[in-house]
Amino acid sequence: MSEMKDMIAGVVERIFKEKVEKETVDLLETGKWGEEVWQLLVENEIEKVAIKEGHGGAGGDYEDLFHLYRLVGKYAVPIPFVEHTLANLVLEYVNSQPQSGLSTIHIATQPLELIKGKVTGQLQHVPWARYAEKIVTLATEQGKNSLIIIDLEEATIENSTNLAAEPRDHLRFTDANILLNHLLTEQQHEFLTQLQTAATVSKMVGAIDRAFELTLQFSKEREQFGRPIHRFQLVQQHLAILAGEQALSSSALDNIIALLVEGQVKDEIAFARLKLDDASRIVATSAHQVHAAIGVTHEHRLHHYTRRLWAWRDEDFHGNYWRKQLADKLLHSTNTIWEDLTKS
Amino acid sequence: MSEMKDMIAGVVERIFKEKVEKETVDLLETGKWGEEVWQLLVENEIEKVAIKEGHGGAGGDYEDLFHLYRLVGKYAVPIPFVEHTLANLVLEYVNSQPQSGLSTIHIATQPLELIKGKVTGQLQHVPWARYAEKIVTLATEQGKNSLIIIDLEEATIENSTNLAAEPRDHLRFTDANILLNHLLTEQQHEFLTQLQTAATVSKMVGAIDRAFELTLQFSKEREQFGRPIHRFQLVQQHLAILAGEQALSSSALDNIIALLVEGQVKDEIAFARLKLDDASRIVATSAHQVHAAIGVTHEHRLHHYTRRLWAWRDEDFHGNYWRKQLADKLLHSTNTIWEDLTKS
Amino acid sequence: MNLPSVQFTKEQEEFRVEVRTFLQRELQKGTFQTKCDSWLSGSDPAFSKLIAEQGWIGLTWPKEYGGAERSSIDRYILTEEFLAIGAPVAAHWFADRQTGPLLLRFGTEFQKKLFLPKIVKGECFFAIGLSEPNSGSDLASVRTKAEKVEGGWIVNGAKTWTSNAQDAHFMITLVRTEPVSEKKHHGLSQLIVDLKSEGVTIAPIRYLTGEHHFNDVFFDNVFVADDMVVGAIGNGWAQGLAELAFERSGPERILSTFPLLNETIEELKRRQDINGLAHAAKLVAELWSLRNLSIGVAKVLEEGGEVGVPAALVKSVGTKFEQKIPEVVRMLLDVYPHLQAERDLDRFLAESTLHAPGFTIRGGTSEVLYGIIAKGVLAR
Amino acid sequence: MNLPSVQFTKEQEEFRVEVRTFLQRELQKGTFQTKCDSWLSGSDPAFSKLIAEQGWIGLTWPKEYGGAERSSIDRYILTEEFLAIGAPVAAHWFADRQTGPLLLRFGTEFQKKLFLPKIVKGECFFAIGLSEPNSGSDLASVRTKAEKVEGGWIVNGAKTWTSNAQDAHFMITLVRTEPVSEKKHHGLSQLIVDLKSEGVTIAPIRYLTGEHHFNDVFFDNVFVADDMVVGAIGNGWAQGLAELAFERSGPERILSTFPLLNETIEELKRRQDINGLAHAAKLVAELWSLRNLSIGVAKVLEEGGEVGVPAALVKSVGTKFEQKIPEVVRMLLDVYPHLQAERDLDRFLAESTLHAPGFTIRGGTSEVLYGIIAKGVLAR
Repeated sequence: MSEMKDMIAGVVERIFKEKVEKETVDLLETGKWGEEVWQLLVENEIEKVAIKEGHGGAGGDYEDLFHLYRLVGKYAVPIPFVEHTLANLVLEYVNSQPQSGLSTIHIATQPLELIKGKVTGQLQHVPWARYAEKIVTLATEQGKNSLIIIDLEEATIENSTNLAAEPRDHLRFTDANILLNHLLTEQQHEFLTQLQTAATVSKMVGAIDRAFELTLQFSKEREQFGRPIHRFQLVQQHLAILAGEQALSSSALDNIIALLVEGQVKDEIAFARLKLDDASRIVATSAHQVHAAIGVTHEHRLHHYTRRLWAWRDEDFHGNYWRKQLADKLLHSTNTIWEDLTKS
Repeated sequence: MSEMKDMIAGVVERIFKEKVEKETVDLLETGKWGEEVWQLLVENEIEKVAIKEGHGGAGGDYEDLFHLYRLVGKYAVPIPFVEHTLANLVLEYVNSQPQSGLSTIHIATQPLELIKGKVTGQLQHVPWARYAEKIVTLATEQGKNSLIIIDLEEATIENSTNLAAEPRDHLRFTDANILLNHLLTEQQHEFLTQLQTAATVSKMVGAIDRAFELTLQFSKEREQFGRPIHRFQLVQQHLAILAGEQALSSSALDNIIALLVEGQVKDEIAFARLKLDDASRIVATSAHQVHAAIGVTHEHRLHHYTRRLWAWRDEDFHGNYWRKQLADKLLHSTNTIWEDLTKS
Repeated sequence: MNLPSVQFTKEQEEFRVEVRTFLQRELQKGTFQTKCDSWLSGSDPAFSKLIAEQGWIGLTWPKEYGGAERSSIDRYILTEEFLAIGAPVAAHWFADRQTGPLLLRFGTEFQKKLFLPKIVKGECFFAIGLSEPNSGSDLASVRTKAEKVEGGWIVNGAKTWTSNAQDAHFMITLVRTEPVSEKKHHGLSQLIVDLKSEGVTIAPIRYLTGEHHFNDVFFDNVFVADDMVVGAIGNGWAQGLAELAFERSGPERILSTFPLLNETIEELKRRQDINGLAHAAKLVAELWSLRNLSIGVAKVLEEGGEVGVPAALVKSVGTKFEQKIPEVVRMLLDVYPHLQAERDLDRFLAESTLHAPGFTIRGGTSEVLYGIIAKGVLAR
Repeated sequence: MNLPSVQFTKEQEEFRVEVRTFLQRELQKGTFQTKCDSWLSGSDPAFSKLIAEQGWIGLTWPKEYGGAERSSIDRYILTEEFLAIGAPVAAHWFADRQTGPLLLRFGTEFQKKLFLPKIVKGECFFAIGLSEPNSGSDLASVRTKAEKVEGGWIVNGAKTWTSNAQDAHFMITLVRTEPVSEKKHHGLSQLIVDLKSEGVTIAPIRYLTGEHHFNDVFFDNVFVADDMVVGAIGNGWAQGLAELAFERSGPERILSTFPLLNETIEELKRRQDINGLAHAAKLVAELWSLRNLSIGVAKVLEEGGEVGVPAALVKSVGTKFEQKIPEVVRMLLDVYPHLQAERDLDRFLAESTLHAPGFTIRGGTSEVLYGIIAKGVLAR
């Protein structure tokens, strides 16, 4: 990151730190969201990071944007920041204009069907759809994938959530018009799945950063049997395990970001996503075990992060998806894995 | 076990305790074996336990015999006791006379082929073949399984071992004569696989008993940082894990023995074998970790037990075999697993 | 460690069929919905009343107090069937599991006559007041105080993590009846507190899902009559310990997420997924082996044997198994866990995942249990 | 913890190809056989000589001592290629990994000139004398004594678990040069002991497989000249600690069982086993993520940063990964592990299984590392 971008990250983290109280995150459970935080970001044009200046954006690259996603995970910010910016990023990627109103995105394994320029069908678990004006998603026509935009006025929306109470709505379209129909090459389609996965990985790493931080802090403050619990070997073991998973997750993310920036991604996003699957499980388990009973109460904020990890790990292109992709690649590869791992 | 049988077990354990020194077990690595111990057992007619009195045996049932197998595992006794007695037990099961000389047995997934009363082919990893006079094994003829006996004079024997230096020889037969040809029903064939597996499970439980015992003892004697290591929470965790696996393994064995005695076995031997797969790994790992560097030396006896666990878990009907069997049964079962688990 | 191997008798198997048939019928009638972790998170007083009508509360207790004088193995079977089908038994759970045995062992005749028949009828539920704010695993650091007054005791203090106090009528409350001394296990006593007494306040502690299973219970000069003291004054710690073995070795430390495992295997069967079934078979084998051990402990308990260590062992291994099920399941099938999901698999997975952290904490953390087990086996 | 993410340069990639091509050719010629855990258990002085001829010992050292002044990333690549192909590099391993950096940092000009060029030529191997009988993880409890005499020191005592002392010429030996005080880390010094000196006895400690990698080394009035003291007298503990980061974060804490993983995947490919490959893919992903971290530490080390904690972390997670590979493999394929097996898979599995217990013990047990890591992250 350049110095200027470091600054943006600093501004955003300060906003999140100050404005995203526990109560702000809990808003989701009452059907509200972090509108105020979102407005602050918009006022600061943060939602335009990684949009080219020619498109009215603030400039910046994948690194800047994914770092902000990590912060969204780290503070469990209840706003559609990732979805909106990713939608616009994807539009840019296919040389299309970003949308002005609030957008969401849904790149998943089951695309809509496109017939004569109209779409009919359903999308399940669409993030933040109830608040968005447009959706960027996929459609197939005669076996070919297109990137499309639909105005959500054309959708019937049934509200639902994920495990962390984040909006994940079910949409139904009947002969809906599309605002864009961009035919995707297979390579482009694959890249979109990678981009979506990298975004999710970024959020997950942020949530891990925080679950680890909370646990460290708790282990210093909490006393049992007359001393702070971090003095017990079994608690130290949990802390060491957490430190390991946090470091592995963080370096996995840094690595895929560097590769994305250079346009050199091969299997690494799949690897990172699989690593985050494991890390999420291990971190949630150890963080809760150290916090003991206090950590499973609604009053404590740990669950903001562990519930998100449990939710995110089963959304969009999850571990099972990537394991199958990798298995298929291995099956047809004439290289050894060592050759593949060390070739860039 | 009856009182009299308790006594037999006591006699045998005393013999093993006194006669099976570390050096005795190490004999295997120099191509020798525990002949002296074997002679003692023969003198006491212990090798005739579970053979019917009408067949010149000492009486007794599966419980007695499998308990002795557990002791063979517990003391890593370098003699073909399990193989010889199991061979005779199997012969009895098909109403055949037990053999007088030293026998071995090989019931595995790849039987020999039987053509016009003669066998040609190979058997890999046959336990103790180099010392045995006869082998009890399987052959197929037109898709049907038979139990056969072959005189090992008819075999070309290539000596080999398993990971624990126990004799596991490769046999080659060319037009060898058979001394018995007993056609097996499918049910009988399945029972033989179960019996072989139960014998292996018994040995494994014995090795686990001992690895646990050695680790407990070591944790009391060994001091680090100025106190016995069992005072450290991380060592206590290992001990607790070991205690758990030992208890689970022991009760698994007791359970299948009880079912064998009652002739009520269904999937339980498969379950026990799968449990022992896990238990072997966990016990070997924790036992070695507590013993640290001392435990990986040849001088220490821990490896007698861990190497046996590593060897035995990949012999005859191993975990993968039983997982496939169970999966196949599940696939075709109209019961729920709860119904299956609770029905006897 | 060697525990007896139990084979069920024909009568016991018939009893299992009876219970199962009843529960399946009620499930089909819609009386309840299968849920994971239902023994702690599924409180339904009406359902408990129905169970009472079958004579299934206080199954092992003497007939003179309304019990059926059946064996602990029968009770084990009953409990297993509740858990396997995920029935909402939390309302009467603690009275049946802990309060009954406690009163039978230490209670006065008056207490037994007063409470047991009502418990058996499903009309009287108990909570257990053990943990206190900031006490955590250090259970003996009790600060709730009972001071002697004419005819009884005045209680001041607070208990926390009290399961189901909101539906309970009484609470077995561990209090300090002597000033704290060097040995903090001394001077503790068990009182039966009527939760409707003046000075008792029950405040919900919401679980991370927002659900209400736990409570803070505050005591502000609450009067407890002398005849509501359980056992001997000062003997509360020893009496409480005796309960723990019942609490730690039961099938609820193995089967909390069983409905998920069952549904997973049914789904894999529907998909003809032989590879997935091979993985799931490993879980079934683990369950089988844990169950042997747990039943073995039940048998020893029935015979009056000492089971502190094996019970701790069942809990420490069993609860890890319960936690493992959702983690394996999501590798075997594509899922979207959600508490209100239409597909049972997704719902059970959500319940299991969200409740899993508690398994290795409630009733003794795994860390505390490791110490108990290690010291137990070292002492032999 | 955030470590830098390293992308290799074109030159670095070319170097990797150069190394790999050489090793593959030697493998095909039969110069060596692929082995798991070869960096510790595969000592072959002739092979080390061959490596020296390529200029690949002391790769990062100054040219004046015979080194190639290349980057630690180059050395990382070289080491990875040795491990991935399972080459027998144990003979020169410790001199290259530890002794060289130690002497460059703390040694006298005389010592550097005397030893480094010989090490680089593959003519001088070093052992590391750290552990003592009964010291175990408590490394500072050193009892081997060096007493000052005219012109040098007289050493008495014993070292144990000394890898490869049988092939080594010298040993960096941690000794006590002052009487034991309250602070047992004080008064320790590092001496270079010529293993051919009078009074030195080397006795093999056989590994559980019967193989000879470790040794007891006994000192009976062994004279060590003053010019063989490394660094400052009394500074031995601090100097030794500096070595540990090099020892703990390298690829040898990740790749000891790599040949087995590689062969497993090739076998699964031959069998067209897509399910097995999906499981194996998870291991590849783990390896990828561990490797990122390990390379990140190498980068920080090169820049002179402090890596004690991340290095401990790489070792604790990496060695568990190394241990996991054989356990996963035997679930994916039917195997019969044997050290002399004809099938590579069975042989690699045997090597991996039998050597696995040592991975989480040697170079710092996982238990000790957990403490180091926890204290490190708590202190931030």
